[in-house]
Amino acid sequence: MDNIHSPESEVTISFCAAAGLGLQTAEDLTRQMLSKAGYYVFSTREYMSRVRGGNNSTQIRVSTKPVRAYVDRIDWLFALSPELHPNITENITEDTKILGDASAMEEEISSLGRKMIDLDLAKRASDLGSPKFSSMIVAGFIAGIFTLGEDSADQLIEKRFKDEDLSGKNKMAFRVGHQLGKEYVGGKPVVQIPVQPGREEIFLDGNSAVALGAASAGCNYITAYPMSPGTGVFSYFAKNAKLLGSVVEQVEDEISAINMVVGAAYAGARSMTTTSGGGFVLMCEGISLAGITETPVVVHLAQRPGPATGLATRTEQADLELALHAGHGEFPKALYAPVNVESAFRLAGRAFHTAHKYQVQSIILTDQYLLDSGYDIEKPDPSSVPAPIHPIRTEKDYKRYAFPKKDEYVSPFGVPGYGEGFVSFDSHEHTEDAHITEDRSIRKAMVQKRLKKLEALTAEAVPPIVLGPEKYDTAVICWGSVFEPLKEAMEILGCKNAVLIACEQVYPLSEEFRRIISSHCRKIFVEGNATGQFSRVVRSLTGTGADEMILKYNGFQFSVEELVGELDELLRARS
Amino acid sequence: MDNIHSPESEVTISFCAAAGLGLQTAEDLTRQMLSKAGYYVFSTREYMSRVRGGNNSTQIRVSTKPVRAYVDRIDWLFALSPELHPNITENITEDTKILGDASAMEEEISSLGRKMIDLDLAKRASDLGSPKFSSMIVAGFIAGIFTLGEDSADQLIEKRFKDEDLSGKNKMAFRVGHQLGKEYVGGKPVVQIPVQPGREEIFLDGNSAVALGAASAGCNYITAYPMSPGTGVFSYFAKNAKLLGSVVEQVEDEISAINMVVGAAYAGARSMTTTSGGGFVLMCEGISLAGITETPVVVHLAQRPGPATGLATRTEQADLELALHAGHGEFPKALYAPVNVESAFRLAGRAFHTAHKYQVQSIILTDQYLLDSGYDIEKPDPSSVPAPIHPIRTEKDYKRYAFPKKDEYVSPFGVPGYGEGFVSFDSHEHTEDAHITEDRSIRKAMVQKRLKKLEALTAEAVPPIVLGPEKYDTAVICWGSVFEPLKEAMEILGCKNAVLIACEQVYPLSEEFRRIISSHCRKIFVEGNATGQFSRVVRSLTGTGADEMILKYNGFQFSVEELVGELDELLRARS
Amino acid sequence: MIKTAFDYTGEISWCPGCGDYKILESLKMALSELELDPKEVVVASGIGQAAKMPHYLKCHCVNGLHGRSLPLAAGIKASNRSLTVIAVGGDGDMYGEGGNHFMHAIRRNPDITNIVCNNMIYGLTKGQGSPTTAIGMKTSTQPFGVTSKPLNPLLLALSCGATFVARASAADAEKTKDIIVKAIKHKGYALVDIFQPCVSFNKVNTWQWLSKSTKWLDEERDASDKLEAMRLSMETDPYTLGIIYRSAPEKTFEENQAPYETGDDTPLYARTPALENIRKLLS
Amino acid sequence: MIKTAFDYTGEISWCPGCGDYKILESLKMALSELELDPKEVVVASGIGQAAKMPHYLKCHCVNGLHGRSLPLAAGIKASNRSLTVIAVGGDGDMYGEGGNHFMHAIRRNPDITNIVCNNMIYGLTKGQGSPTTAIGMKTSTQPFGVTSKPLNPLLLALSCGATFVARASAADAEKTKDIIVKAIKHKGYALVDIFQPCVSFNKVNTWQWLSKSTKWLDEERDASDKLEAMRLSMETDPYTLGIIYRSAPEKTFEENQAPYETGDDTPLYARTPALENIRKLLS
Ligand SMILES: Cc1ncc(C[n+]2csc(CCOP(=O)(O)OP(=O)(O)O)c2C)c(N)n1
Ligand SMILES: Cc1ncc(C[n+]2csc(CCOP(=O)(O)OP(=O)(O)O)c2C)c(N)n1
Ligand code: SF4
Ligand code: SF4
Ligand SMILES: [Mg+2]
Ligand SMILES: [Mg+2]
Repeated sequence: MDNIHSPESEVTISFCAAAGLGLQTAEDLTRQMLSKAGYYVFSTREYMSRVRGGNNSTQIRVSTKPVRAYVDRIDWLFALSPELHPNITENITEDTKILGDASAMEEEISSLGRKMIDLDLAKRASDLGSPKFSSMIVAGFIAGIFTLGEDSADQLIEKRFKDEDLSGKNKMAFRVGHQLGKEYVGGKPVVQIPVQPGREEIFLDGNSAVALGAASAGCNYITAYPMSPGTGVFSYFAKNAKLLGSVVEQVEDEISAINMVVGAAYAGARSMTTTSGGGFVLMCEGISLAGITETPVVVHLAQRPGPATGLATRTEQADLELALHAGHGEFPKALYAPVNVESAFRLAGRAFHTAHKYQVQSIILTDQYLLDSGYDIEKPDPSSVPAPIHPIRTEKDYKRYAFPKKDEYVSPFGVPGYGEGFVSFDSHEHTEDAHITEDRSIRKAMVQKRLKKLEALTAEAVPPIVLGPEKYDTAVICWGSVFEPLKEAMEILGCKNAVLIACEQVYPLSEEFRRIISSHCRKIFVEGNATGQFSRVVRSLTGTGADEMILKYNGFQFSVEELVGELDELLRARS
Repeated sequence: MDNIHSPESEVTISFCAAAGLGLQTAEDLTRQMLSKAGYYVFSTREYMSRVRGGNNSTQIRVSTKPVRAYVDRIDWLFALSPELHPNITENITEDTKILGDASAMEEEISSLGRKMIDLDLAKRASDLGSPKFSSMIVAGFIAGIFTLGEDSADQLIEKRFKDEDLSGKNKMAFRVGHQLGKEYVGGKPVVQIPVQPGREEIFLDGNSAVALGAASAGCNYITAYPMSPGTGVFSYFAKNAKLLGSVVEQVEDEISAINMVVGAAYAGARSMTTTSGGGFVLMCEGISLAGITETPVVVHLAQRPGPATGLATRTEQADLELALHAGHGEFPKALYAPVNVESAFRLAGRAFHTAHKYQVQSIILTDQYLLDSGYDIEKPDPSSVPAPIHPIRTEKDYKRYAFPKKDEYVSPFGVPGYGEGFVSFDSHEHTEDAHITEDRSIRKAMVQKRLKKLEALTAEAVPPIVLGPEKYDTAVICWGSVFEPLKEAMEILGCKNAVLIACEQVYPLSEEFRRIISSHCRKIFVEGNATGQFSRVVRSLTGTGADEMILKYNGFQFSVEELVGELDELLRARS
Repeated sequence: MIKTAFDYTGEISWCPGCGDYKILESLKMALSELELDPKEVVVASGIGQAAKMPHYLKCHCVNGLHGRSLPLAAGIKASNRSLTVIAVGGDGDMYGEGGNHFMHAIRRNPDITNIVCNNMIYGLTKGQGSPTTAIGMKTSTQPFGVTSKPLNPLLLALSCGATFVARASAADAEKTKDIIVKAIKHKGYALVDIFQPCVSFNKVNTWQWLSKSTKWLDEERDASDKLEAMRLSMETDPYTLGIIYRSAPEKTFEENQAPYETGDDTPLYARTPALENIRKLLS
Repeated sequence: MIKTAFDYTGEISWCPGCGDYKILESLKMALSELELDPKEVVVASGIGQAAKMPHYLKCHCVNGLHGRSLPLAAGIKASNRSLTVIAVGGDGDMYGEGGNHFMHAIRRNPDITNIVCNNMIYGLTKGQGSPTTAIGMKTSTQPFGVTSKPLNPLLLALSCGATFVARASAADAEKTKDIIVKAIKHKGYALVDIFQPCVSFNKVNTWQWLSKSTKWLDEERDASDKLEAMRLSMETDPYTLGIIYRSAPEKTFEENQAPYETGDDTPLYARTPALENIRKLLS
C-alpha cells in the first residue's frame, strides 16, 4: 500500500508543556514552515482543563505522504515542563529523542530510565533578552533537523510579530535553535523533503472547517454560550463576523442560544448554535420547539466525555443517542458526523441544506479531537456547498403549515414581512395556519406530516464511505472522527477480507448502509464511547448491530497503533 | 371469561361540560355513592388546556365487576355544555341516552340526528336558589337511575359542604334529581347492585398512587415547576406536607428542581421531582450530574403529547427514548412505567428503592391518562414498600467514590455531618475521594464502575406481567397505561394463542422479558406514540422488535373497543 | 370596542372577566394608533394564558416555549430590523421560567417591547403561586401560603439597565394603550408590566384591589431620575402606575451586529453567502 | 499565611497571581475565625475557576454544574440544617448561566452564604466576556468589544430582596474575611460579591485597577437604608466596597418547611417514612 508510513518517510514530534507557556506560536510555525517546505503535516492537541500549569501536548506528524491521524509513536519529544503524563511517558521508546532543559527535566527523564538532550533553553532565551524566546529556539531547532534554511521562518515570524524589534529578536532565537538542530543531525535531514507535487493546499483544522462550511451555506446568525470544545466554531465566526456578515451573539445560557436561533430562522436567517453535550442537553427543549414548528436550525454538538462536567477538554463520542432523541415528543431530524476536516466542511454545508430543504433540525456531531486536529487539504470550494433556499413571497392566504402537495414533504416556507401573508409559528399542536388546536384528526395528520419527512431524509442520506476489497467477510464500522486512525490502521494491517465502513451521516441511515448492515458479514464497530452507541442505534433501526466492538472512553482518541493491535487481534481470532 | 362486561353488568356515564362549571363535585359524588353502594367504578377525564369554556369530559364506568379501562361506549351522556367534541359525538349511538338542558343543547343534539332528554337543569337549579345546584341535580339523577336511596349522598354532601345551609340546599337539589332519575327508569335500576363482596377498598387515581408510593418509600423532599400532567403528584405532597414530613418547594424552573433534589439527596434526603416532557428535557443536565455523582434521585415524568407544548393536557407515551437517553454521557438508570393504579403505588416505591440501593436515577414514566384515572383498589399497604436505606456513618478516611468491594456495586453512601469523614461530590470525572482528575486509567475505571451497575439493575428488573395461555404464537406487548384497555380487549377477544406482555419496567429489560422476546413468536407492540418507541428500544437491546404495531398518537388513550377492533384484525390477518 | 386592523374574530379561550381582554384591547389600540401595518408586526410569546395573546391578534403570531419569548423575539428582530417585535407573556413566563432571559435581554437591549400580563399567579396551570404572588397567599401548591418574597419586576429591570420601564393596569385600557405606544416608539428594550386580574385563581389582586391599590403617576413628569424610579417602584401603598423610568435610548442589540454595521438593513433572509470573503479566509 | 483547620495541601490549578488565591485565604480565615468544624461545613460550587474552590478546602466539597450551585446548596441546607452551607462561584456561573437561580434563591432566602469571585470574565473557558464585563472590552468572542451592559449584582440582589449584600476585594484579604464572617453569621441568604483580578484574561480589571478604582465603606455605618444601598451600589468612580446593605434577618427557606415546623431539626437522612400518616391518608 502506498500510504503506509515508515520511519524513513515520517517523523512525529511531540511538544509537552504547561498551559500558558505560549508554545502555540512554535507549534504553528513548525507546522507552517514544514508544510511550506513540502512535507505533509498533521497536528493534534490534547490539553487539561486549566489555563496555566499542568502538562499539555501537541503532536505534529511530518511525512512525505499525507498524514491525518493520531499515533502513539514519538520520535522527537520536546519536554518543556515537568510531570509528563502517561500518554507521553508510556510511548517513550529507546528511539525517542527527548529534548528540553536538563535543569528542569533531567531528574524526571532519568527516572523513566531515559537520557535527555539538554537544549539549555532557559539560559539561551534569557541571553536573547527574555524567557519567551524559548519556543522560537525550539522552532528553529526543528527547522535545523529538517535542514531547512535558517531563514525558512522569517516571513512567518514577520507576519506574527509586527513589531520590528521583536520580530528581529525572534528571528535570532530561531537561528540559535536552527544551528543547534542542524548540528545535531549533522546536516542530514531526519526525513527527506518530498518531491513537491505542486500542491495548492491550505492547513485547516476541524473548527475552521465547520465554521467555513456553515458560512459557505450562508449561515448568518450564530449564537453560543461558551463551552469547550464547542466554542472554537463560535470564535471563528466572532473574529470574522464582518467578513461573513453574520449576527454573532454570546448569550446568557444555552437555552437562550437555541431559542434565539429558532427565532432568527423563523424570520429567515440561516442560523446555527454551537455547544458541547452539557449545553446541548439544555437545548433539547428548543430543538423540540424547532421540531413542532418545522423551523430549520443547525446545532453543532462538539462532544466531550461526560457525564456532567466529565473531562472538559477531552474527546469522546458518547452523545449520539442523546442527539438522536433530543427533545420531547416525536419529530424527524438529521444527524451528521464529519469524519475528517474535508468532511467537516462539506457536512456543515449539507446540514444547512437539509435543515432548510426539509424544515428540520440538523445536528453536526463532532468532538474535541476532530476540532483541534488539522492538516493540509485541497482548498475547499465554498460554492460547492448548495446555495441557500430562499423563502417564498407569501400570498394573502398563506398558511405556514399547509399540508404539503402530493409528493412534497414540506409547506412552502414564508417569512414575516415578505409578501402579503401572515407567517405564524406555534409550539402547540396547530392548524395549518399555525393556531392552537386540540382536534384529534388534525393532530394525527400533523404528526404524520412531520414524520413523513423521514422518507425524504432517508432517501437523501449521505451514503457511508466504503474502503477495501469488493468481497469481504468483515465490515469494520465507525462514525465520525475515528475514521482516519482506523483507515490508517487498516491500511497497515492490509486487511484482505475486511472493509472499512465510515458513516458521515448517522441518522437516518442511508439505504446503502442498510444494505451493508443486512448483509451476512461479521460486524466490528469501533467507537469512542463505552457502550457502542452507534451499534445500538443501528440495531434499533435494522435489527442488526455489532458482533464485536472496539471501544475507547478514557478521553483520548484511538491511536493508529492501538487500532492496529486491537483489530489485528480480533481479525486473527476468527480466521 | 368472568371479567367480560355486558350491557347488563355495566353502564358508562359521560359528563360533558365547559371547564369551570364545577362539575367535579358531581363526578366525585357519583363515583363515591356508587362505589359505596357496591358497584365497581372507574373514572377518567380528558380536558382542554383552558380554565373556562371549551368542552371537557369525564367518563364513569359503573359495573358489577372490576372495571379499569377507558371505553368508547356511552350509555348515559350528560351533555351540559354545547360544542361536544368528536370523541363524544362519534360514540353516541342509538342506545345513548342524552341528557341536559334542551334550551342549551337541543339544536346541537338534533343536528347529530339524536333526541335528548331535557332535565331543565338551569331552571330547576335557579328555583333552588343558584345555577350552581345543576351539578347536584345531575348527581341525584344518577342516584335515581341506580335506585339508590334519596339520602345516599347525604353524608358525602355534608362532608363536602361544611356550611349547613349550603349542605341542606345541595341535598334538596340532589333529591330533585333523584326523583327525576328514579321516575325515568321506572324504579328499575339500570344495573343491578352487585352482591357486596365485603370489599375494603379505596378509590385511588394515578396521581395519589404515585405520591403515596413515594411517600411510603420515605420521600421527604419534593420539588417541581408546575407542568401538566406532572403537577398532580406535587400538589398532593404540598397539601399533605405536614402529614408526610416533606420539604415541598415550587421552584423557578425545572433546572432548579432537579439540582435541588440532587443537593438534597447528596445530603441524605430521599428526594423526587415531578414534571412532564417539556420540563424533563430541562432536567437532563441535572440527571447527568446525578449520574456522574452517583446520587440517588427519582424523577416522575408524566408524559403528554409533544413536541414542544404539543397538547398540554392530553396523553401520550412518546418520551420513552428521551428518558432512556436523558443526560449527556453514559451512565445507568432505571425506568419504570406503571401500568395501573396499584402498579403506580408499587413502582413509585420501587423507584426509590432502586435509586438508593444502587445510587442511580430512577425515572417513573406515567401519562395524563394514568394519572387522571382511578378506581377502587384494595388498600395499598405502605409498609409493603421497601424501607429506606440509611446512610452509613463515615470513617475518617471515607471516600465517596471508593471502588466497590468484590461482588458489590456501590461505594458506601455517607452524608455530610454524619461521621468523621468528608463526603464530597464532583461533577467532573473524579478520584475515589471526589476530586477532579484527568487520569486516563481512573477515568476508565470510574466509567466501568458506574456502568457495571447495569448488571445488578438487570438482575433486579421487574419482570413483565404475562397474561394468557401457557402456549402461544403471538405476544401482544405493551408498557405503561395501555395495559388495562389492552387487557380488557384481549379478554373480550378471548385470544387463545396470544399472550399479553406488559412491561412495568422498560429499562433495563428483565431476563424474563428477554426470554420472551427472543422466543419465536409473533410480536405485536401496542403503544401510545407514533413510532413504536418501546419496540425500538427492545430491538436496540435484543435485536428483536415488533412484527406489527398498533399505535395511537392523537392525544387520547386507546379505548377498549378500538383495541378489540385493531387487534382482531391483526390476529385474523395471520390465522 | 374600537375596530382596528389587528382585530381577530375567532374564539378566545380566556375566562370571562379576565384582565387579559383589556390588555389585548390596549395593545390593539396602540398598534392601530401607531398606524402599523399588521404585516410588519410580530407578536411573540411563551406559554401561559397571557401568552395566548398573539393568537388573538391579526398579525404575525409567534407562540414559542414557556419562558423563552425574549430570545425568540430578539432573534426575530435581529434577522429583520423592519419588523416591529413585541414579546408578551405572563409573570411566570417572563420572571419565573424566563427570568434569566429577562435580565440578559435588558442588558442586550434589542429594540423590542416587552409586555408582561402580571396577574401574580400561574393562570393556565390553574393557580400556583408565581414569582410575583404576595407572601401568604394560599394556592394549590402553596396551600399554607406563599413564603418567597415577591419579585419586583420594575426594580429588576431598572437594576439591569433598562431605559424604559413602566407599569400599567388592565383596569385602564386607555392609559395602558398610551404607555404601550410610547414603549413601542422607544428605541431599544422597553418593559411594560401590567397588573391584570385573574378572576379564576387570584382572589387577592382583584379588579377591586387594582382600583384601590394603585395610583397613576403624572404623565408629564421627567422620568429620567433612576434613584427616584427605584423609590417609586418600591412603593406599595399604593402601587405606582405609569412610566417609572425613561432615559435616552442607547445602542441596540441589532445595531451592534456586523450585518447592519454598514447601514445596510437588508433582512437576513434576503442575503447570500459571502463567498468571496470566504475564499479570502481560505487563502 | 495563617494555618487553619480548612487547609488543603494538594495542588491548586489556578494561574499564579490569580485573585482566587486571596479569596480562598479569606474564606479559610473566616471559617477558622468562626471556629467551625470542617465536618459541619459544605462548600458548594458550579463550574469555572472560582468554582474549583471547594476542592482547595478541607471540608465537604461539592462541585456541581455550571450555574447550578444555588439550588444545589439550598437542597443541602434544607436537608440538614446543622450544616453551614456556602455557595461559591464565578460571575459567569452565578450571574450568567445561573442568573435565574440567583434571583430566585434570594427570594427563597435559604440560610446560605453566596460568594461570587467576580473577575468580570470567563476564566476557565479562556477569556470570553461575562455578564459583568465592561462595555467595549475586547475578548476572544467579542473581538470588537463587549456591547451588552454589565450586570450590577449588588443592585440585582437588592432588587430581589436580599437582606445582606456586600462587595469585597481580593486585594484586601483581611477585610474580605471580616465580611465573609458577617455573611455567614447572617441568618438567611447573604451575597458577597468579590472583585477578583484574572491575570490571564482580564487586562482591564487588574490588581492595579482594583486598588485605584475601589473604596471601602465605613464599617460602622448603619447599612439598613435600601435606597442608599442602591445608590452606593451604582457608584463606579470609585466602586464601593463593604457591606452595602444589611437588614433584619427574615424567615428562611428551611424554617418554612414542614419537616422543621415543629422545631424538630433532625436531618432528613435520619427520618423514617410517615407510615401512620400515610395510612391515614389511605382511609
Ligand atoms: C418548561 C415548561 N414548564 C412548565 C410549563 C407549564 N406552564 C405552562 S403556562 C405556565 C405558567 C403560566 O403562568 P404565567 O406565565 O403567569 O401566565 P398566565 O397563565 O398567568 O397568564 C406553566 C408553568 C411549560 N409549558 N413549560
Ligand atoms: C452548561 C454549561 N455551559 C457552559 C459550560 C462551560 N463553562 C465552564 S466554566 C464557564 C465560565 C467560567 O466563568 P466564570 O463563571 O466567571 O468563572 P471563572 O472561571 O471566571 O472563575 C463556562 C462557560 C459548562 N461547563 N456548562
Ligand atoms: S385563569 Fe386567570 S389569567 Fe387565565 S384566562 Fe382565566 S382569569 Fe385570565
Ligand atoms: S484564568 Fe484568570 S481566573 Fe482563572 S485561574 Fe487564571 S487568573 Fe485566575
Ligand atoms: Mg400569571
Ligand atoms: Mg469569571
